[in-house]
Amino acid sequence: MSFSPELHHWLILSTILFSIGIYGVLTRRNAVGVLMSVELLLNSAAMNFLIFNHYASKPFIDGAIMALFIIAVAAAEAVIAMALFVAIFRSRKTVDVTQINTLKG
Amino acid sequence: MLDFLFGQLVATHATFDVVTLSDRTTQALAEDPWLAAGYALLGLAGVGGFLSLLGMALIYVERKVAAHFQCRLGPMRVGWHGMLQSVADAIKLLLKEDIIPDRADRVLFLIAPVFSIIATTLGLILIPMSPSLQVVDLNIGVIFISAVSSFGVLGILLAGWSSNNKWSLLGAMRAGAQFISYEISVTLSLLVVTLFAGSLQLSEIVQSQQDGWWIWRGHIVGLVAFFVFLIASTAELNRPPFDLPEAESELTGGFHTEYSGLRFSFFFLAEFINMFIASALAATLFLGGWMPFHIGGLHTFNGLMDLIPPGLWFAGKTTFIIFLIMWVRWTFPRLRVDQLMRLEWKFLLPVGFINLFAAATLVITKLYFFPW
Amino acid sequence: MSYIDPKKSSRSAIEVGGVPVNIVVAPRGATGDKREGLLTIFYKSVKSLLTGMKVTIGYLVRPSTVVTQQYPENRETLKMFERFRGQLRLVKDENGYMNCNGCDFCEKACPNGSIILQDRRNSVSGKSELERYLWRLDSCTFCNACIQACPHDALEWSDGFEAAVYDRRLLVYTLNDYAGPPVNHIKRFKKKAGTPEDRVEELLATMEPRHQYGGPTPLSGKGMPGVPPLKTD
Amino acid sequence: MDITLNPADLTHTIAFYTLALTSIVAALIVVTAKRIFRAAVALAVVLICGAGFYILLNYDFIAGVQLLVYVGGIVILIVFAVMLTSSLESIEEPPSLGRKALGLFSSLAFLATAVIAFSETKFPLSSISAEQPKDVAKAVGRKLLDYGAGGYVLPFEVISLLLLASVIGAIVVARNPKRKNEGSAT
Repeated sequence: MSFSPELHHWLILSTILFSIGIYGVLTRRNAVGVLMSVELLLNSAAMNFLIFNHYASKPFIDGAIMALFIIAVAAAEAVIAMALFVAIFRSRKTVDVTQINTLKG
Repeated sequence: MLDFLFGQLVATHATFDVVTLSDRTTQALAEDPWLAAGYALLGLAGVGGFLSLLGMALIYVERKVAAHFQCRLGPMRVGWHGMLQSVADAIKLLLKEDIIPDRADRVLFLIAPVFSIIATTLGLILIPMSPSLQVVDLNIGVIFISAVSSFGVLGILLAGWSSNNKWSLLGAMRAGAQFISYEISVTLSLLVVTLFAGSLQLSEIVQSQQDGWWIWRGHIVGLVAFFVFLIASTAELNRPPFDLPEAESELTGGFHTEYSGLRFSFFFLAEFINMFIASALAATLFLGGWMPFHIGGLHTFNGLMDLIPPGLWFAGKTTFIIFLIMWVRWTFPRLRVDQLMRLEWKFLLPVGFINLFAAATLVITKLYFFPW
Repeated sequence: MSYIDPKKSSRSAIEVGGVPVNIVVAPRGATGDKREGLLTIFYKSVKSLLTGMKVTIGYLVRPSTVVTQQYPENRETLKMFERFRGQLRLVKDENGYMNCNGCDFCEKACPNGSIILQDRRNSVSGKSELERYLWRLDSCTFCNACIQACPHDALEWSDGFEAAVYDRRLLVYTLNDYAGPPVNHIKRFKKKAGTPEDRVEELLATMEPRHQYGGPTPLSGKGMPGVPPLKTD
Repeated sequence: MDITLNPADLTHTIAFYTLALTSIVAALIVVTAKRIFRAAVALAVVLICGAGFYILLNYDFIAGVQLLVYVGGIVILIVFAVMLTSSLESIEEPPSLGRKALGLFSSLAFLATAVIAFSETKFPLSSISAEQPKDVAKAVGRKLLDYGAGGYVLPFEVISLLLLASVIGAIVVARNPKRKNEGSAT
């Protein structure tokens, strides 16, 4: 057994980060916290693209481009989410996701 | 005959081969890890020493220049013409009590200055000061330098938040808004030079200016990019006339109101070294860095210019831009917040985009001065 | 050039404390100027910025504009300005005789009671004259009222600004060097008496020396260590 | 145990494990910290470690972009959102036990499934002799603007549209509707 990082080391690392993100999405009460957990998910997904690019298709660069796209999408998402939080906070004075349930029937 | 002589001189004197400290470290790593560690340690010590010495020198220069702009003399007591005033101030700051506010968020309060100083150090190690004086030469240098500068503002935001003080918070929010806005303009004008040089590596950008600096090879476009860069990076540095985050008449010091002693000196040092980095970057990208003043084709003239060592060229250009920034600081009054934002979003941003477009056209049509 | 276009401005009236007040609101941009184009604004702003920078660099390159005084070093050559109000002082002529005859005008003019003046009657001439002129620097605001009030031009400002002391009581000065007749008494005495020189001598003999800190102190308290005790009478 | 003593490899391994440990600890802080601002700082640390991973994988351009966009943009935006919506004293209540259990179960289930899937799958690894493009930035740029087969110019344009739309949308959403009346009054 070798300790130097191989493909499965990398994959396990990104999976751990992803599952931590899942935990955060499900348990966080603060909406900004949920957004941060989503960023964790996106980050580990981008990492996975790069890992597979590095180990499975080294001469090509498509995985890196996917990572770039993920970063761009994450930026767009963060902008929208922040605008929503500010708007919600202005009307509700809270960003606790368990209390923002006006749409619930 | 003369031309030949200087041609020889150029060949012997100006062999611009780039050997950075990190290259040496990587080379040594393959042979002897201890040597590599030694090099790394040397680099760290060098950067640390350079950082503090440069900071003190800049503070002294700033005080002197400010004084003479305002019909004063500035520090005159400690040492000849107050040369050792910064040393005395540094010792005083080191000996002062380190105060942490009672209701502050201790952890964040303590790490905020560290963020700032680390960002500054990371920026400093990328600057090519002469062919052989550059600690790291990354091939994504331009992107990296604008990326690490954002750590600094993260430190400012941390400091403002964790101080638990309304002025600090306001200052930090202003700093964040200002930084995010002006970062766009800085990046746009960096992209112009990247387009011209065809590389993100700082040493290659310097090499590409062998026949003429980009500020005048890229004629109007280069000039506009240079001025946009100067204005936007002055705003990013939180220096007057854009010093709203620490506007002392409104916020009593902004984000560093609650800091004292060593931690305050970290912020202070980071601010001054950031000014050096911005100036050095402007010199490197637009004024040719350590590259002497060359006019393509004129070998005699170029040979004469090569007699001045490249380190001196770099120092001269950087000093000039630092002086320019100080000059602006002690001339203009502070902007209002809405004026600041209007300047960026309604003036600098459109100008930057149009300029980038013009630069792309210029690169495709090869309409530089001296296109060879 | 009309500054406010009366047709475009809105008028209204409000009542403030029973008094009607007309309010005219000038419309925006109604100052009679044309709205400027973008390039004009750009040109003007750049020009004004450059003008400012020219002014400041002018100061930088001319060291003669520096106004800072290197104070303790240039103590010998330092000259204060003509109108500088350092400390109050009694005017003296070349013989050392003062103009003040103790008429009390300055004491009455002083808005915060910084001047305390005691007079006495001269035994030879029978005229009133100055016994002791006390001036409290600690409560003086340098308002110049005493000098304006003086009918004999007996007071003036000196340029001595080094008034720092360790004890507040040392800021109470006796301004007169001697208690005795002012210079115009002496002159008049000479003229009137005509011959006897010894009478003038007699008049001058009534002078008593006074010390700078020799007066009664209005502040209570014992002497502080290291400070010589004030003589009070 | 077979730790290869090639110094370059050794530093690589040490860097990997250090970064992995740091990023996992920081990620745990992100999802559990009671003070939301500390979570934001921990998120910054995770993302910086991510840039470190990309450098270990030889994608330094992507690492630079990660630092520039994620740390320089998104984290600062998040910090802004935190500053606008909470104060230093506000401490988040811990989630209820049921919610915690649900979260823990889902994440562990995902972890287990994924790890089992990894160990079962045989990935078609590229040969050792395969070489990465020398200048990643250049290769990415060429590929992004390539409109032939395998080019990404259409997604690239779509992404730029998405960013534009999100910027405009954010302004529309975050604008204070009351401001309009005030504006006409003055």
